[in-house]
Amino acid sequence: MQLDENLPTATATAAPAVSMKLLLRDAGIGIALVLLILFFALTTDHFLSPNNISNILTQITINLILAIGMTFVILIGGIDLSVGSMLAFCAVVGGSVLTIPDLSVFQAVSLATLAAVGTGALCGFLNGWISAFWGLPSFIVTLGMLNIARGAALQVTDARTIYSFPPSFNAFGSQMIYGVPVVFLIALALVAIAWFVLSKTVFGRLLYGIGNNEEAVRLAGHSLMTYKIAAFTIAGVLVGIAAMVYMARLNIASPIIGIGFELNAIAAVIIGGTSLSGGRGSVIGTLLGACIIGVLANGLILFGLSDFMRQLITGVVIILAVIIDKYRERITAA
Amino acid sequence: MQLDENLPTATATAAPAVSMKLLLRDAGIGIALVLLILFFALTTDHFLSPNNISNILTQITINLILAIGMTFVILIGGIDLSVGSMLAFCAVVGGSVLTIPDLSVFQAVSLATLAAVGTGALCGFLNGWISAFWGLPSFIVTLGMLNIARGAALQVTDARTIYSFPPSFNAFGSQMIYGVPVVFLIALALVAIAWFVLSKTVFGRLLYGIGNNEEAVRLAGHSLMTYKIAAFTIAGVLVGIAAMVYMARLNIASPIIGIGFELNAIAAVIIGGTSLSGGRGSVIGTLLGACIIGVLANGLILFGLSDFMRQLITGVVIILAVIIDKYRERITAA
Amino acid sequence: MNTNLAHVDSVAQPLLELHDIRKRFGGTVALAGVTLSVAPGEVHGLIGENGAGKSTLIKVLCGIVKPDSGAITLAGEAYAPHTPRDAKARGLQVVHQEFNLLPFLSVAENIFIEHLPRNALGVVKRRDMNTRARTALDAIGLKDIDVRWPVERLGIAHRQLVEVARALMTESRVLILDEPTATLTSRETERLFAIIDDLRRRGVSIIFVSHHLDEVFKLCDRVTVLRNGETVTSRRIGETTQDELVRAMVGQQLQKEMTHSIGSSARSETVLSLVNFRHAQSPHEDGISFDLHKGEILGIAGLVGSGRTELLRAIFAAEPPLSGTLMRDGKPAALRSPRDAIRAGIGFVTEDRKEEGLILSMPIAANVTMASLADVSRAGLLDQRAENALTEKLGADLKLKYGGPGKNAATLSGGNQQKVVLAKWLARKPEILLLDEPTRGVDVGAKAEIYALIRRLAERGLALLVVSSELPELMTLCDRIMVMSQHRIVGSLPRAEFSEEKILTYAYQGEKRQTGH
Amino acid sequence: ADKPVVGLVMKSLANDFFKNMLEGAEAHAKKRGDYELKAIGMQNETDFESQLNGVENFITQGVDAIVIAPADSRAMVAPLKKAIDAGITVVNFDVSLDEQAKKDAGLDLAFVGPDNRGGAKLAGESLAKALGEGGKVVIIEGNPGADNAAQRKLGFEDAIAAGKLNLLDSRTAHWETEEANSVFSTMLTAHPDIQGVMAANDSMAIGVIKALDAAGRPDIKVVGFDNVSAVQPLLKEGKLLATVDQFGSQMASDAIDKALAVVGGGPKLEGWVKTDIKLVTTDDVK
Ligand SMILES: Nc1ncnc2c1ncn2[C@@H]1O[C@H](COP(=O)(O)OP(=O)(O)OP(=O)(O)O)[C@@H](O)[C@H]1O
Ligand SMILES: Nc1ncnc2c1ncn2[C@@H]1O[C@H](COP(=O)(O)OP(=O)(O)OP(=O)(O)O)[C@@H](O)[C@H]1O
Ligand SMILES: [Mg+2]
Ligand SMILES: [Mg+2]
Repeated sequence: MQLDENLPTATATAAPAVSMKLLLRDAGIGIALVLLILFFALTTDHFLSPNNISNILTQITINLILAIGMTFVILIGGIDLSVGSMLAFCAVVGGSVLTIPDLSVFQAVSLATLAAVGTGALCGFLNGWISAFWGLPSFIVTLGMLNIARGAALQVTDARTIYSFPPSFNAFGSQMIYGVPVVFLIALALVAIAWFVLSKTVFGRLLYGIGNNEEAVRLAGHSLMTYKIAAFTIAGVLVGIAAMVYMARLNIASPIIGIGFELNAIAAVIIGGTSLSGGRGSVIGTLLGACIIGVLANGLILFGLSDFMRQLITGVVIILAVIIDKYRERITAA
Repeated sequence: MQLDENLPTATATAAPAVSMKLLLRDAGIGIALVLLILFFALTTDHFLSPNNISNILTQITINLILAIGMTFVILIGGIDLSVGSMLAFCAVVGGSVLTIPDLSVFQAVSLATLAAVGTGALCGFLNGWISAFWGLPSFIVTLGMLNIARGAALQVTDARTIYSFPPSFNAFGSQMIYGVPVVFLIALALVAIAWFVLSKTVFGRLLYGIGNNEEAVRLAGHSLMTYKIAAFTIAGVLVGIAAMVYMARLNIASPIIGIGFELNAIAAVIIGGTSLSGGRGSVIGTLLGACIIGVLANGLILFGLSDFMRQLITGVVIILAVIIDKYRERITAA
Repeated sequence: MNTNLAHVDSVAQPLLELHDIRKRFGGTVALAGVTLSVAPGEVHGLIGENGAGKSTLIKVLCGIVKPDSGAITLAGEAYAPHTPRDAKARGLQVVHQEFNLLPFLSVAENIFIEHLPRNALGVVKRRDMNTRARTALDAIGLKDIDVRWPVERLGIAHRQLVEVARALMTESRVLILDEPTATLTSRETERLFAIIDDLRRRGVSIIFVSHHLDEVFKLCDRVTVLRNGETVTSRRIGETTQDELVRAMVGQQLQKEMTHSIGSSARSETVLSLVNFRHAQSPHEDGISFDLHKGEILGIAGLVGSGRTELLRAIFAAEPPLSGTLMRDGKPAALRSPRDAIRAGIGFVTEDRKEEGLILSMPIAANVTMASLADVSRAGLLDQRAENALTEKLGADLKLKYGGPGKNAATLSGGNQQKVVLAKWLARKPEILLLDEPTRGVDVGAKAEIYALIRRLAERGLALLVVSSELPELMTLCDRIMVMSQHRIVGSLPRAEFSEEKILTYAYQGEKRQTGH
Repeated sequence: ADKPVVGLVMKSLANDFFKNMLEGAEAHAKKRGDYELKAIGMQNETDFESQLNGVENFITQGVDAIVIAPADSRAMVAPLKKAIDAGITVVNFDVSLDEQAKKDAGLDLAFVGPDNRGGAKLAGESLAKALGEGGKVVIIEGNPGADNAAQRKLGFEDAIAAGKLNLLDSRTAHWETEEANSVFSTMLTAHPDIQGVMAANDSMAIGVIKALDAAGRPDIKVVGFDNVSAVQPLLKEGKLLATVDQFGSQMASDAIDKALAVVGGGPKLEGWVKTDIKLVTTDDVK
């Protein structure tokens, strides 16, 4: 015989409290961002000028697009170190298509996009498939892919830069709508889509589920393989898109671009509050994380720090940003 | 908890059956190493020449020393992205001491070692303290440190290379005993010490415990903070030692050395079978992992592959090595 | 073939039939020939000592573990699932013994994880899902949690119920429940039984694992006893008795157990006393006050969620307490971490052994010595011989069933894992031991052993604070029982006044007072 | 106020060469005192974006002149076109923009700088002279894909062709000392008959020389590029046969002077304004 229980009725008020908390959780890193912006607005001249803001937005774009894909991968408890190399590989493949003579701009750009995104998807698929099928840590698989994609990019181009893209394609890369760069709007749209997929669809919920407790999801009868491959493939697709944006902005495709981009993308995701062990986080956080990194890079230059001090301070601020987030979490928890 | 045939093997015990298993587990990656060596021995001319072997051993040394420290960090479920930058920082600090005029060689070298190791220990301590105290993922903390240490190294040297070390110190860097580089023997001694500490001492046992289940270790009355800080500090100390070896070998200390070394060190640890989520693995595996990376880099050049194909193949072999390991695990488990 | 099989009656038209299933894990034989048949609409009890092979058998049935040999038929057709997915496709649904929840997803999402309700675009119909989850939880009597909460926020009992609710979401032909009641109180247990009855009437077969024989008699149509991985007997429930089943389980007559005939061994010295002791979760300013004496076994009863676990955690300083005083041997002690608590001679057997108690992928010996490493090491060097010796000694004391001190803790059955946690604290020789649900998932025989052990420890002067949801357990064991409700101590009963009615009255009093305004 | 503002866009400042260049420019700005200098660098050599961002920032700020050492000879064409269209005087130094790319973009821009290819050829020729015809050499390349690395490799190849040397192998060590050390010692195993090494920068030459020390092969001759201070002792000891000085510290100031002249109403620059390069050998450091 055990104790009986007299249960109180469900508290309907709990739900708003939860979403409030959720908001605060994202706002946490938002506070760090606001502090940074305030600081630079007060200490430098041009920081809040419309021009500089659109500069910052442009500068954030590629990292943001990569970080969106990275969010998918990290949410399932993986990591993708190969995005920087894949960016180069996608770019040179896309760039080669883009410079095929005798194509109309429309044809060239669509085919190139297809090629770049397809290349990214393929590399991402391989990342996902190898790690899921063999049960290998994605860290090491994507470290392998980091070398493979870079080697492939160098090999196919023989280390030459591809250039001379259609002028209208290039113009698109610096186009603005009311002072907002179009490429940033694309990135923002991708954030929205990713947010929707992750929080509203069955697919997204299962990705979170896998990050929480893989075994439980497997026992619930789902194929882990499918979802893991999907997450990495999505990351690859986003790399392909980022490669197109890169080409539109810089008007070249070189096999040596993107070195170290993976760390920036991962930093954006983690600063944005997504847990490296998976299962917790959001792409909105990633957006804020990418903004922090971008604002920091831009602001410190305007602030006039030497390059070396700038690098040092960047490190300090990255740590401070996550500390602020943690601190807020502790406070709101109490 | 789901139990299946692929149950992780115990690593920290002396029961004979288990150490046999342990041997097999390490032998797994050993098989990949043997295959690689066989391949290069058969396909290239000079691979097994004494000269080349001592070349390989020299080339492995720095990565191995860094990877030993990385093993401690990864075993507790952390990661240290800052070792490459820290190497530069330790080297320029040590190098500055080494070039102080009017010191005897002995004084200069001891003080420099103290300075380099002290710098490494301090950075490592900070990594550990910040992540443990604030409960932050070490990925982001050490990403911060990556920037901080690099910025600091550039700042203190004003981006200049330090050179002209005492000739006898420099000679030490290329000294051989029966064809084996002395610096490699130092690394080997460090492996032995690390192995002993990790598998024979209470300290090591608790590091494994923390990697497996932090909460259980905490509730058993141990201070997580102490052990986490210790692991990162040890990693820092090893970076300091590696910096001294670097200077002895190359006779310079520059603030831009070591870029990307962290990935190589991590690769050695993971290829060596240590689990990225912590709690499982051994420093013997790390030794084998470092050997694989070194043999590959050397062998592919002898094999005459172009730089680009070499990079590509390196990626493929890294993945194959862990697949072979996994495959053997499946076979022996069945 | 096994002679025991003579006891197995045949069922006319079995839905599920297992024939001579065998499975070994390395050196350990987990299943040594299990034969079993389950009729449609039958509730089939599966009982046996810890480590008898119940959970392994279930894992075989749901495709997690492949048997070495043997045959299974389901509705007359061969059945050999390769993955949990196969099993589900064939209509088997399982509630596992160890939790399989997604801590950061909502309760509703956890319940629907197998088939999240979706529209054509794959978008989760969240409102629909939440409503249905609400209904599902109401049906099993889990009213006080919001389905939008992350599971992380729930206590262990609530988690168990969420798992049951999940299993009930899909139509199944065979429902397997591995110790679903181990963490439940009688109210939920009864609800669960009502639901099982309903399913039975609809023709669903149920395999029910429990260490509570009374439940088996109340619920089951037939019962199968496993011992050392073999079917010992399989009987219609009306044709057997508790004594007979116990004998079948342990292979001999269990000594007529445990009544606390000798008087209390409590002495006058107070070893621990709390004065207005308050932890972060406690809503009451004045906190909690009580004394624990040397050699005393003090029980804490209460409803699920009444704050017992949190009290123990606060005493152990697993979470820093807010205010109030904790006196150790009459002197105020500021315990700031488990380390301090352990230094002050306190040990803590947690209720969730997987999350907090054990390091599953480390050897049993390493787990046993985790809190007393100083005793098995010299100058920081581990003495593995001493470690193994200690493990073997405690293993023998606790009748631990294990492959060897070097085997991973994960290879143990649930009950034996619990014993390892106990061993860890006994190795430390504490003066005060906090026990949170010490016999969760422990079989009848082992339970008796643990009770005897607890009593022996008390006689030696150890002070014990025992939290348990099983009233009979507290009533056999304790010198005194305090009742907690809503984070308060609402009553305290000396042994002479023990009765279930009184305890329950206290427990509800607190509830009513709380919900009254 | 109203002093002209010059935006100096550099490559990574994290090495001696560009550091000297920046310091030269800063000293120059102080000395002339009639213009304001704003300098930016980049994170690493392949970080083209930050140069692009830098140029965009300068356009935003409305500087009078942009003086740029492009990280990539093609990527910078479009933004510089934008700068010129915005009325900013642009001077390209250090690495020349790609002729074809300039033509495609309709950009007519002069280049003020050294001849990397010619410099490398000078170094290569001094090695050829030391070895004689048929000498067996290897090249240690800079970063694949980097323009100056490509130019220097071409220069080495010119010298090899001219001096009828025998090229055994050519590999990258990504400008790095440690990698050059490892890669070269392995190349030496594969080709023990190497007689000479052409390293695309001095950092790599140092790594090569250390490998020769370790292997006990003082017979092999090494040439480098950049004339950094760390190779001075090696030149003195004769371990480094020759290196090439591009006078980096003056290069930026020269370019700034030229830009200010145009801003001040002078004639537009045309073609390639070559700056000094000099072969530095043992004799020069004694
Ligand atoms: N993966 C495994 N590796 C090795 N041994 C195992 C494994 N899984 C189970 N065992 C062993 O098989 C035996 C049966 O275990 P099982 O979990 O089925 O017992 P159980 O009857 O469910 O016990 P409990 O009542 O304690 O839950 C035990 O001796 C256990 O140690
Ligand atoms: N992080 C949390 N957020 C919200 N509620 C929580 C949290 N942790 C615990 N609770 C709630 O606090 C109450 C007290 O929990 P506690 O575990 O102490 O109860 P208990 O008496 O030990 O019951 P049990 O039988 O479940 O162990 C429960 O209602 C539990 O759901
Ligand atoms: Mg069980
Ligand atoms: Mg509890």
